[in-house]
Amino acid sequence: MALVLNEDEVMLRDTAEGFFAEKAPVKALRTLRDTNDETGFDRALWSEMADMGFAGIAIGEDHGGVDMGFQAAGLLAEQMGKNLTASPFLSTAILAATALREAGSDAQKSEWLPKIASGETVMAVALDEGPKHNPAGIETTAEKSGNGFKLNGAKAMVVDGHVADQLIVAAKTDDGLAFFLVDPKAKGVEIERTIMVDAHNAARIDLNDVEVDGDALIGETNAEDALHKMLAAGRGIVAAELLGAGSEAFRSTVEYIKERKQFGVPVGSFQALQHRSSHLYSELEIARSAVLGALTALDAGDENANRYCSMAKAKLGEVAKLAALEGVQMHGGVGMTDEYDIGLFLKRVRVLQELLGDAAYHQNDYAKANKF
Amino acid sequence: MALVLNEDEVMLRDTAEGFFAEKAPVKALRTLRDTNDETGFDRALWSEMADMGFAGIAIGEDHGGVDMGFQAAGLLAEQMGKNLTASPFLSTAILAATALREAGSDAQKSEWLPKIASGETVMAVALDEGPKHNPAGIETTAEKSGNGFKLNGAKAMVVDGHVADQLIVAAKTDDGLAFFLVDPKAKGVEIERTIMVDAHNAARIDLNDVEVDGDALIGETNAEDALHKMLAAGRGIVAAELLGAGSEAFRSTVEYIKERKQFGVPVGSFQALQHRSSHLYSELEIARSAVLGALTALDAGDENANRYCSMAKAKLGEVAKLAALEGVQMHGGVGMTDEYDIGLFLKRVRVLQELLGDAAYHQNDYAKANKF
Amino acid sequence: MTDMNLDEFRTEVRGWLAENCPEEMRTPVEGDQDVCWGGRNFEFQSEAQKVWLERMAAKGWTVPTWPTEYGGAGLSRAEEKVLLSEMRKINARSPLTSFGIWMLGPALLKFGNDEQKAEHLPKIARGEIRWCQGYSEPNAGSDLASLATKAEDKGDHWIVNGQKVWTSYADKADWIFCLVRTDNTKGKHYGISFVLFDMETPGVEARPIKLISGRSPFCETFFEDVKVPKENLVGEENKGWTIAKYLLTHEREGIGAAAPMRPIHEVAAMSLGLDESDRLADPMLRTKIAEAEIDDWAFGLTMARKLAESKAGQSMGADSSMLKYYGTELNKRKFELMMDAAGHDGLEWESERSRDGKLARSWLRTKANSIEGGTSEIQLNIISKHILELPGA
Amino acid sequence: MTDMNLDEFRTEVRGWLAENCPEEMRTPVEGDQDVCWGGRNFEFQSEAQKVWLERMAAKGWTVPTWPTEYGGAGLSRAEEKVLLSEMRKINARSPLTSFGIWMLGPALLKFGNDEQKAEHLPKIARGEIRWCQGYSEPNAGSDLASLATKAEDKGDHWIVNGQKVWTSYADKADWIFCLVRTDNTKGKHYGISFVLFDMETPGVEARPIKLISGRSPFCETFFEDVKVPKENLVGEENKGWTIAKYLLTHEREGIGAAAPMRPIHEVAAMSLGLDESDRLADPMLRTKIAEAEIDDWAFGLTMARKLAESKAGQSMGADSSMLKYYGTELNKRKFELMMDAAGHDGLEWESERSRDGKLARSWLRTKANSIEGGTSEIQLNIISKHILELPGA
Repeated sequence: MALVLNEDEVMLRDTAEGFFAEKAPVKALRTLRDTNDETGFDRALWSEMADMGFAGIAIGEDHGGVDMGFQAAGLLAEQMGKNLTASPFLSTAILAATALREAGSDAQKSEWLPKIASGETVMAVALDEGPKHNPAGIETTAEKSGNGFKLNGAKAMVVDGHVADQLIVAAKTDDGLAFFLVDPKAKGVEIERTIMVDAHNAARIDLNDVEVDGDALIGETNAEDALHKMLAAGRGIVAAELLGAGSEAFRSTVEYIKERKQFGVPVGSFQALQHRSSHLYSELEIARSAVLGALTALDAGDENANRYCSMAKAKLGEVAKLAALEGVQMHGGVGMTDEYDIGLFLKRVRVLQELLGDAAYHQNDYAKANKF
Repeated sequence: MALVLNEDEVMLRDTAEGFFAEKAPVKALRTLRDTNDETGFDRALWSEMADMGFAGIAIGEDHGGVDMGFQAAGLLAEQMGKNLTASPFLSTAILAATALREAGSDAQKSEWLPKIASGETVMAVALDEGPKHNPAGIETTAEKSGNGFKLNGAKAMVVDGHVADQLIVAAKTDDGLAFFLVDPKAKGVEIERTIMVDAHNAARIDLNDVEVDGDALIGETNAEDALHKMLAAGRGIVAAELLGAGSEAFRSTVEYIKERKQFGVPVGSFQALQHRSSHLYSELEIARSAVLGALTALDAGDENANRYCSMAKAKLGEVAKLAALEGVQMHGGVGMTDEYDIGLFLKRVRVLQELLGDAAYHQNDYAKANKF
Repeated sequence: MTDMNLDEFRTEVRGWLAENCPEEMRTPVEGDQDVCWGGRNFEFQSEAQKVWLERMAAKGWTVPTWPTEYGGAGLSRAEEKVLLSEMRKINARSPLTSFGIWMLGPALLKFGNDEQKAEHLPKIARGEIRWCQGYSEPNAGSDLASLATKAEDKGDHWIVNGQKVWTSYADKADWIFCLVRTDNTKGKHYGISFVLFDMETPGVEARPIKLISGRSPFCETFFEDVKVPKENLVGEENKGWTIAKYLLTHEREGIGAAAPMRPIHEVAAMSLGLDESDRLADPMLRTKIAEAEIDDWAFGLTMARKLAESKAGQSMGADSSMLKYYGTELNKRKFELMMDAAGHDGLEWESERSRDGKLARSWLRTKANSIEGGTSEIQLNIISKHILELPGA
Repeated sequence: MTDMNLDEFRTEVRGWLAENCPEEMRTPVEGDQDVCWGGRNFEFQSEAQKVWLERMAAKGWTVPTWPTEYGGAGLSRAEEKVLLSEMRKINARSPLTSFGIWMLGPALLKFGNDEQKAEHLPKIARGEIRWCQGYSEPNAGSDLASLATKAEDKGDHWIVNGQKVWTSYADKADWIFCLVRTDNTKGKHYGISFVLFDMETPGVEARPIKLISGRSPFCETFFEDVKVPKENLVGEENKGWTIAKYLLTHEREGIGAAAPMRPIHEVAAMSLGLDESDRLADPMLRTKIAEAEIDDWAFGLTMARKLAESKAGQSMGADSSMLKYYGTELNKRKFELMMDAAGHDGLEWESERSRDGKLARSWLRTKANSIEGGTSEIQLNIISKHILELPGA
């Protein structure tokens, strides 16, 4: 397993590092938040990301992508986590692209994947419905209706749902779970943007007797395998983003406690904080391996890849949370202020850990998979 | 609720403190262990404890006890925990006495309680069967047979089982769970002493077609209420013993790190150890309240008393374990040697936390009781 | 006082409350907007809130144990307990919350002179003057004794210059009790004085700080040539550190005691549902909730025990640090679990559904618990030094 | 080396192993009695164990990467990996375990002179001489540099006096590699020398220490006027600290890597059974097991990653402290869970059923993991200082 980055990957990481730090630093998120930006991300930035090949990172070259795989996508996500960058990378380039790539017909792939890779189309996947991630509990239905289907249900936590040009809706059919392409402007679709604690995009979407054509069905009516591949990719990438956010929260905290003085000495010279910092360093190193292991397994088509992505999401949910909590506490009073960035990391990590299943969800899933 | 000891209780505690420190200190346990003592405790000590009123602490005055209640019993147990004292206090004075007091007929109480209070009779309660505490899963059966019953089953972790003059066996009848008085010498009873990691008594007991008379049945054939009262008392008292063991592990560790030097200074001057010690101090204070709260509730007949005893056992299982683990680690290399006492505390705490349900068991029970 | 008298008192209280506590004041406090802080510029949320304050103040029950001459009712601790328990029974809200009642009042009763008591205490009791606390300074944080706000001696008054931070509600307060440095020639703890002054004195400015919760309960407060008459000194000049420490202990006890909230497992059960064995559908979260709720029970008992011990004459001493440390860390843990239980719903920040992110904002607010009033680290230092007596602590 | 060559090598190895590894040596190691330590007085547990050692030693595969002139096979790291993976496939036991292979060998290869290498390495490779390590001293603990065992210069030899503790298996070892103080006029780290001597030298005495696990793997070792020839000095006089540090890093990596064991959840499922939803009957324990097993997976990846990085030329540096810290703490956690899973059965200390308390003794043994080879606290200090570069660390 490639646990050490190869030359291409190092180059990509370095490029991404410079790119996001310059074009989409934390300050950019603050601006989006404080101006109540309607889109919730910078469309020009997304175009640039597409030009860099980022939008097509997980799309085949025959469909206009650069096909570098999920390990590479994770390197981008890590940098976005570090900068709290808002972009439709997860919703469109990872979730939608993987759903289409895994389940779509040739025609569907040819139609949509190039548009994703070029940055032309923003897509959102509408999956969860209740307050917690629960793909096994989807209740949205797709009934046969004429040549097509009629969709009914209510979705929550749809990332980029209010700005998507196209929705992918997961719904139950008689044959199993399936994905449907739905025009957000179609009759019966109601979209409410939900402003979240982390100032990133999410929406609730109601589907009331929404009629779609037969070719809105992505691939077949039993898309369980594609669903699981998409979930694995999404979890692995969110884990990578958590790694970036957690590592940056840690880095900036260590820097802060080196400078900040109390009782005449830097607070970072207090051994209790040193040990907690060193413990956290260790956890972050372990967490980094989990992300690398999961994403390389996914790229390698390892039979346990989906499981590893779930495990990585569990681990990163816990570690990034610890990094954010320790970061806030070690910042002391200023950690409470909106002026310092550490609070934004606390908020972003809270959302990311919830997204696609929190640590408890994946620990439980691990136990189920291992029959205990 | 009496969370502060009254004068009588303070006096009892002070008496007990002196008594156990003098008569049954840790050294006494070492002697029992190193001489492979067949009884596993000091019979003369038990007589003295009876003379002091300790054996009859939870027995009514009409049956020769001093009837001071479980709060008082907890004060004794705490001192025994502190000294790792081996005695049949838990098996006989708490578990057996409570089972008889709660479920027994007047004749049974008149026959047995005075013998317990006087120290004449050692009794053991045979309850658990599998590797984990599970009173709801008892499979030992008592079938009607002539005027009496026929018992079949296998018991484990019977405290003082190999030296008891009389056994109390929990078994299923057609009407529910019941307690039976069984002579350890009766035909079909096979007792194997199991030498435990903490050098305290336990045994496995097999029951093969053991015939007992009708009056061997303690009270009625549905003794669920008595069982739960006995379990609550046992858990509360074991929690108190854990409090004593945990507190002493902590006290001796703090003392050790004040003296022990490394890099030219006492290791107790390192802030990381100071913070861990202070955290542990806090946990032990919280744990002490849990024990006091549970045992006073039990004495007061509070409707939630059984629940509180379970909660106290959960809390003490965790806190005493933390105290033992931190104690061993902070002792460094010498903590690994048999010569120092801290290892004995680690072992005793491990057994006590398992006895009558570990923290996980009681947390689960809490959740069930609160319907989540 | 005998139990008999207490029973009579209970009957009297019950009757009075039944008659005088408005229905609206018998519903749970939902947020800061429901709290009555009093003060010159306070806008009552409702007529009921105003009436409730007036009636309670007239009885002396906003500060039940204070002497009657200062606006209290002169109740014993046992009677106060009866009053509070009867109020709890009908879910009566606290008629008045303030730093004056909670912090300054006890300090004045102990350290103030007769004029100061007569001047300030009744106004606190009636909710006429709202106080704030001027302790922390930039770059001092937990290191309170290193404060730099300077008071220059001008004979009958001082001229105060400097800056405070984390002054709770300074923008809404009428007066401030404040630590200033009146001597910097000796050790850090000597030379601090405890003074009172009006926030409308020229040269005082309070600027709210925006927090991660989106709220601004704290201010940066600036003093530029603020004139403070010498009669506003509490206790002795240069010996304000004693009063400051006394107040910090009070503050710690208060912060450790979190407001009662709905059991986490109920929120989780609603949000997640139960499985076929009637267990929370997320067994992992279930574990942590059980653990936290058991800790919560035991912590509540510990608060009661330490209070009982201190009433029985044992000084609480550094155990207030233990309570502050454990209580605030537990409260943070509980709110993390609440957020876990609420899931996606709890993450909404601006919506009617989430009552404008009520849970999320409360969750973020708890992060300050282990910082304000002395950080958790400071409390652990205090335990190490004063209770465990570890070397060099 | 190309992949083609590696594939050929794999085929060769597989064939040789199939033919030469005795059946008995293809079963899991159950305890220390199954480990082949070698040495003058070693009693082979079986003929198979002896034959296996001899055959492997003849191939140079007890120390595959050492040069052939010193008893190794001169394999590349990649070839070694192939050998180990083929051995794992057939569950072949390690033919020889020793501090000589693991610690002294690498140090001699790096710091020893030609005579020393020729003298000692082949005997290590063939399991003829068993070594122990003389580092820790009473009252020094983790503070290795403060060692006091004194070597007095007598021209062509030293006279060594002093005491070591925690010397693993000193009572069974033939030779010792030992830190002694040859100069105490300068700093703590200067003046330490790294010497070798025979445990049968007059004046050497090893007394086993009884541990909480009931075992005695460690000794107190006493030196009274022990004569050590100067040619037994490794590296430069007074500069043994460099070698000691090098070895400590090796030790840390080794201790961090716990032996593979049966998944905890399997033990728990056997002990506790599954409920009607096919979940472990104890949902709380289930949580913690899942957590620990996920950590275990990620830690394994981290070991592999750090090894890969160090092969790729990045020095592991202080990350060996991170691995040591995390690995040992995790191992302790796993054994606590094993004990939880085993319940009453795991508490038996002397019985056939419990194989004489095998689990309980292993559990107790793990408590030493976070102490030996530098405590967890020391590792955290090292990380703070060398990786995070925190002030004053």
